[in-house]
Amino acid sequence: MPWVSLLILVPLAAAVVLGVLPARERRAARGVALIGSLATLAISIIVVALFDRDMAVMQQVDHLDWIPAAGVSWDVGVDGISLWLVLLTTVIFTLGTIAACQRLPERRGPAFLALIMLAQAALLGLFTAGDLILFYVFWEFMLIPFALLIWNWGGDDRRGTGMIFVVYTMAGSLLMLVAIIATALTAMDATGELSFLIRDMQGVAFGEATSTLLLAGFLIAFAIKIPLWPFHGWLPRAYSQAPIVVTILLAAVMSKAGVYGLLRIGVPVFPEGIGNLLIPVAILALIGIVYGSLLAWRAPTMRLLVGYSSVAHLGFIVLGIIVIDRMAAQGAVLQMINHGIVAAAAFAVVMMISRGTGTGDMDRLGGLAKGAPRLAVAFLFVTMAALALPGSNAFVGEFFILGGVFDQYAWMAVIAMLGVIYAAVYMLRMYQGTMNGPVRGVTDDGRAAEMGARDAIILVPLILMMVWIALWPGSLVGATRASTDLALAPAQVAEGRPVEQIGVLPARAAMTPATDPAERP
Amino acid sequence: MATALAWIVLVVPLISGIVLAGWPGEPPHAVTRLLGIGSILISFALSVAVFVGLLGNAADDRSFTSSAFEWISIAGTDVDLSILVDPLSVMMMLIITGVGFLIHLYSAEYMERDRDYRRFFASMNLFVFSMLLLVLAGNFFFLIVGWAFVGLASYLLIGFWYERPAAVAAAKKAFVINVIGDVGLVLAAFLILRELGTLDYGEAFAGASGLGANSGTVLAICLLLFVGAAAKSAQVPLHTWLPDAMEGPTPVSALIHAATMVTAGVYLIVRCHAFFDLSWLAGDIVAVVGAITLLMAATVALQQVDIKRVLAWSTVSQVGYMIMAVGLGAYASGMFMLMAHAFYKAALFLAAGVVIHALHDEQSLDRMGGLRKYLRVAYFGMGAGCLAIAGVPGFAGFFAKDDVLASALNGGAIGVFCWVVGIIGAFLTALYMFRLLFRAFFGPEPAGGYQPAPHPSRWWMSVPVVVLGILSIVGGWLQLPFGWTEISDWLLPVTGEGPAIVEPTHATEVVTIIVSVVMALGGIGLAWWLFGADPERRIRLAAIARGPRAVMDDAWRFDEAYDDVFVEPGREMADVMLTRVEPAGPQGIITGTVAFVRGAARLVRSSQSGMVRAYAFWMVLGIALAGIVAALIAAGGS
Amino acid sequence: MNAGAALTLYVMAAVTVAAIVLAVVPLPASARRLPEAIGIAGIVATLAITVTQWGERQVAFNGELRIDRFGLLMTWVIMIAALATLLLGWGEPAAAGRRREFTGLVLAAATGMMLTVMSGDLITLFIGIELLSVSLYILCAMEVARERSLESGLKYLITGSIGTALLVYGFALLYGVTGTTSLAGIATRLDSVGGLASDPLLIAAIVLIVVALGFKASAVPFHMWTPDVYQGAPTPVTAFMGTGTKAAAMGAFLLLFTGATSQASGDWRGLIGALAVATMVVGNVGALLQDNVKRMLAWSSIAQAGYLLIGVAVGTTAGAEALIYYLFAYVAMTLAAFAIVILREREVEDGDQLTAMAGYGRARPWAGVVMTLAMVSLAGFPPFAGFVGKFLLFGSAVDAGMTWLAIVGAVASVISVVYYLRVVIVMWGPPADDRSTVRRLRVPPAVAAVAVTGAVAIVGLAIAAQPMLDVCADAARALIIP
Amino acid sequence: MNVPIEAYLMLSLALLALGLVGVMRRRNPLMLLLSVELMLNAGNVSLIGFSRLWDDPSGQVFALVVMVVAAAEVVIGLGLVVAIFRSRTRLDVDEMSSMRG
Repeated sequence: MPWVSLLILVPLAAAVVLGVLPARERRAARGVALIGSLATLAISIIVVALFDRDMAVMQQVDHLDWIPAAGVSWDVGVDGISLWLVLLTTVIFTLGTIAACQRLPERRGPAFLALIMLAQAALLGLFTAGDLILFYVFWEFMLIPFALLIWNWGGDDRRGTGMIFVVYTMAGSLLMLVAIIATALTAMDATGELSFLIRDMQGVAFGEATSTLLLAGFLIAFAIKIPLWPFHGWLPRAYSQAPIVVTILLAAVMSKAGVYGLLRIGVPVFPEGIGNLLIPVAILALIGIVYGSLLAWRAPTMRLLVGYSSVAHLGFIVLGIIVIDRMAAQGAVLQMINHGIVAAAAFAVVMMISRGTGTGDMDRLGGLAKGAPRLAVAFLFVTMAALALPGSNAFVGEFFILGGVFDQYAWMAVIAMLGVIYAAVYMLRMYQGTMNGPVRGVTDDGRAAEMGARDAIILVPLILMMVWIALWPGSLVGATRASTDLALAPAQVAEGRPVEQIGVLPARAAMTPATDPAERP
Repeated sequence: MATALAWIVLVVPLISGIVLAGWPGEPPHAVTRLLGIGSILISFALSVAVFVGLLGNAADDRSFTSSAFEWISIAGTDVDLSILVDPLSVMMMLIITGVGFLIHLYSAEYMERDRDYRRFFASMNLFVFSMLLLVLAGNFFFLIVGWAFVGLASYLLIGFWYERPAAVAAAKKAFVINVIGDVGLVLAAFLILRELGTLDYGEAFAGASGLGANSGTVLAICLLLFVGAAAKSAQVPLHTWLPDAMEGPTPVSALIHAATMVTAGVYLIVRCHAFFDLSWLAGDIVAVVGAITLLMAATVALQQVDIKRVLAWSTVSQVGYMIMAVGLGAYASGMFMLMAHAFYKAALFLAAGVVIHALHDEQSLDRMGGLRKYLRVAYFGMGAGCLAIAGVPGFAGFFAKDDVLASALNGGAIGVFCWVVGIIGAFLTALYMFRLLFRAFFGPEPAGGYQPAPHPSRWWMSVPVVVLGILSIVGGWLQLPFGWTEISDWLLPVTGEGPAIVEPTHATEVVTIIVSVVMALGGIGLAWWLFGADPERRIRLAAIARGPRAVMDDAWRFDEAYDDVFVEPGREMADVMLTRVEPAGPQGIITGTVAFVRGAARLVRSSQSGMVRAYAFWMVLGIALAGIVAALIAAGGS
Repeated sequence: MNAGAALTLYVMAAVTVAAIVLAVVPLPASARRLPEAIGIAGIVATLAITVTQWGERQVAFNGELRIDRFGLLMTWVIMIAALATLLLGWGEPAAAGRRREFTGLVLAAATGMMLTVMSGDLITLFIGIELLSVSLYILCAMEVARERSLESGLKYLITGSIGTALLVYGFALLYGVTGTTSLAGIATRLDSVGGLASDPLLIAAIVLIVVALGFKASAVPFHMWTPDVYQGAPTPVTAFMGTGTKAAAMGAFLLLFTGATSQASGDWRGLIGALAVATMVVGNVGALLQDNVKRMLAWSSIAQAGYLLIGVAVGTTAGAEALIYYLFAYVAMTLAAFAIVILREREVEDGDQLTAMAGYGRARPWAGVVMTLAMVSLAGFPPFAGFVGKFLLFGSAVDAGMTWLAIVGAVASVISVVYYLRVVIVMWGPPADDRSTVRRLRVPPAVAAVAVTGAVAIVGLAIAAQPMLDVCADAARALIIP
Repeated sequence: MNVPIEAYLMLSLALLALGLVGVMRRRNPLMLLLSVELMLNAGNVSLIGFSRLWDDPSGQVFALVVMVVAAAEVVIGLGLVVAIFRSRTRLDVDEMSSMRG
């Protein structure tokens, strides 16, 4: 069975069915959405089960020519880098769908669910695409459902927010489209064949100057999507204005698109260019870590706090990828998953508090632990994971990211540690500010915010996943090792790293004759 | 066998903690007690079994590692979930579970009236688990995990009464400073990982000598480890969280912030002595920091009126002694003092808890006096503790402190300096401790008497106080001057014998004993003169040295300095970022572009005048432009 | 002389004449749809003929007309536009009294367009362009009772005439340089006389032709008439101008540049590239603040002309192939959008205002979906036809070493997102005021058919891009005269 | 009589310029139409000139076609002018600007 293709087509089909349902068929819509998301989840579990952990290249590949004349194809598969992201996506979307079904918007509920399904299809496509154009297709397409969700069900400033979200992101990605085309055409000069398959481009020696230029084109798109400081302008708006369920999806899953692209395309396809952009990108990531932390410390609302903290956390992941170190990169892959789980849980908590108290304003809340002890415990879990307490899942990723970074550039790790300290400050501010101290902002001690069974369905699986990863991260890392090593190896060679640091020797990179762009007519 | 038992010791408190935390609703107190206290008792019993088991082995056959599973394997580095059972960790296990059990027992009564009884025991069990993990961990990764988990437990228990803003703030402060320590530890681990390629204790310590004695790398590793140790053990300048931590319930203060967690820094340095042995400079820095801390904290303790704060500063000071000792290389002495301190400081805290409990949460010495006739048990515990901590001969503190100081005198020039500081500290210790004793238990009752009368404790609280009081006396007999060195012998397989190890000799023992006894008795005498004999005298003398005393009262104003230097500027910087940089920079990119494009759009619109003649004009202009472009291209092309 | 090759022309001419004749003779009420019926039949017949003619090039009238894959495929675009226009005008209230003229004029313009793209000679090309222009002048002003319609017509006429004059002058100069009006002859002459490149007279000819065709295609800075004329003209006519005229103008561009004067491409690539850049930027920026959907679509058509011009500027068959593909996509998107505007116009007063669209997606979800598809595809979102087209155009630019064109195109596309998606937001947003109470008109099936077909094409062209591209590639290759 | 090609070109250029200036300067729609006629005839002059230069009849054919077209345009133009300005007293194209921006 073409499981990976089904992974994309099933939610797409669910979206179509939901799209044609009349607005009043709320019950049917819930059923379709739940079945759709659970089916997708089941397929993703099958994909994980069929996964061969020792294989570095894309596996379970479904290939179908789309526009052969232009070298474009439907090419999807999974490898160690994408495997867990796929599972993360299906899990988070399942939980998000459940949350959405619990409190379906009064207006046009089926459409809301349809768009969520559409977004899921797009993200799954993004994480499995093996063809650059297909990657781009999903990269852009996902904006539509997200934007429509913001526009139709968002906060007071939804119009401007959605527009900025879309336009800002597109500003980067359309340039990426040009870079994609240029990459394929340049590669064609070397290989004699027009193809947008990522695996065909890996191992093509572009020459340092060309490689740097092309990578820069991609990086603009990635930087905005990640977002890397100072391109995060859209994030606080979008996270604040989107319906909270959508914010969960944005923060948990969509925010991985940029870093995923960096590791899937940026590093392996342009190994020669990385060296020139390594330090600038790392510095932006470091600034983002400190800056995001500072802003999170003083952010007025919970959503902004978690949003800015995401800027900081993604800074760590970028750092882990860009320093071209096996340990850091595997830590980064793990951290993508961790951040997804933790951000989803954090926003789920924000959702519960905001709903129970009617506000997300930090200054107007306090002492909710009295009426909501169970939520307090869950929130504590989330807080500790978010601030990467040693022993939490997030710490595992952070430790190995920074360990690897320390290996290559010790000063970066030391600066990044500032973010670790600040994380404690701002996350405790959020936890204590809402849960502890004298009761504020509510008349019922916060009982309305207490985690009921319906909330637990969403939060408890997330917490269980955190515990699982904290207890046995090896179970995840074991599957990511081969692919990450393969992705990194050419860049490590290009950077002249010691041989013992390199996991696999990139045979193709060594063999493909380098064509100097200057020599080409 | 030993390791299997140790795994059980480790896991039992965790399981009971999870069961308690996950119990739906509030279980009956009996259930909570059974789980909360029983689990620690089991752990203690099994720890004793492990200890006995090791005793049966030869001295060089007392170290076992056990790995549960390969936790992660990443980029050539394997980290197992493993434990290390050796004399050092067993000693710590005994202290943790033994003292821990007594304090749990005590808590059963102390926390009885609190509505969050279950939460308290769940957190306490979590703490015991974390502390055991810290001492049992077989590699640096899980050391860090345990290290952070005790910080978390400490956070939870300091902020146990979460409605109180002061408790919440204290908890946060403790947590954040401990994170700074964690960062030090993590960086040390990175350095070890980079230089030695492993996080495993055995491999790392074995490879340490390969880094070269006194090399910069070793120094960096040691100092980074010490950052972690200093934060956890409240050493200057990272000590400010500990006094505030007294916002937590008293049993918490006794267990976490006196007996066990705060001494983790001492444990860490002993555990990593392989590195410290290689760098005399690192050791000296550690010793000097310890010395400064002990003296500074002792002066602050003199001025406190809150009974728990006196004890807190006393703890800072006493841990300073231990850090000083291990810094100088007197590892066994440091560990000995760690153990003795656990007994007498726990006794002191629990006795103070009895007082506080009896006086309905009154903690100020100004509202106490003449309590000895109401609270006999507390009086016994407090008295024994004071005698021990002051270093009165025969009591645990005497032998421990003497051991430390006598070793210091063998530690070179820095050692002599430390010895002098330690002796002064001993005098101050006796003074402030007996100040507390005399003001609380002697003299007149506070104006208006006690309303209602202080009620004595029941057996739950009394038994631990008495047991710990007795241990404060006999606990020190394990290691006596002139040759009876049970502790040193026990730890010998861990610390080894090397040039860096410092031990007392007969000569130093003699000098130290004489001087320190004089100092201790002098301190007690002065305390009696000032606070015991005539309660009015201290009021008459209140004007003396007002300025320096105010500084001491403010704890040398570290908090204020940190606020001025780190917290406030940081907050201001963050505010500037939020209100100025963010709107101008990242948001400015957006608003600026929007404004620019909008302006361009207006321009385009205004050029679209609707008049057909203007359109013709633009067309002509366009022709001209096209002509120029074409001409330029032709010129450029040819 | 192969008169059979020109069969399509005969058919179209015949139905045009028939429609016009029927417009002046009195008809019984039962036959009032006769002109449209004849027109549609003629168009369908033309399409059928083109399918049978698909193959190697044939010439008619001594090469004045060349029937090749390029001309045939472009005829498809044009006939689809004409057919859609007739359907959109079906039952148009504004044209109520003049439906018969409407049909005849649309057919005449379509014939002109067909003549343009099939022409093998400057004169035929000119006649074609003028036939379509003159017909459209009248079509624009057809609602004589409405002053804006008249204003639109006259503005178009005056500016259009200037364009015509420049075209004539440019053709004259080109004729002067090469000594022939035959496109094939021009190509051969330029090929054999290498020294002609960068001849000032040739450059002047190129400049004037670029300007004149730029005018027809609404390229900046010759676009000024477009918003006014589009807004004032009856909406079906606007749709026809936006699609058919654009196709014909682009066909003329390809014939004259990529085809006839490719030897002198060094002289015009940069010029047309500059034109494309200006058009993309100004067109998109100009559309930003428009509150009238028709006017917005007018600006959008300017911007789209900019993207299309990339395909000319690169001067390669790959560019032509991309351009032709994008033309199909563009026609589908534009027609779908205009169909929805027409639907709305028939329901409310000032239905072409953006505010009239408020909440329309909720009232008629299918219309909302169609409009959303059209807008999203026009904005270049994947995986729709608009994206594939842009991808191909940018690709041809990069391939031809004109990456800067692709970059400007990318930046301009970003701007375009704002105004395209604004329509989407408004449509799915809350109804603006009482106007939102839709006068629930029975949806005219003809209009709905155009809308839905357009939407299907937007998706279908993307999915079945490969077969479509094969056809486009054949057409593009036919441009090169062996 | 042998008129050099330059003369044709000068004349046609002058006519073209005249027409362009007229289009930009005159407000009367009739004058505008006349200016356009001038420009078209400028094209015709060069067509004829080049036709003579190359001794090729197609230029002249082209000119004839242009004349037809010019006539058609003027007819339509006049019709529109009449329709628009029927209700107005001033013949000023600048008043014809209800749509702008």
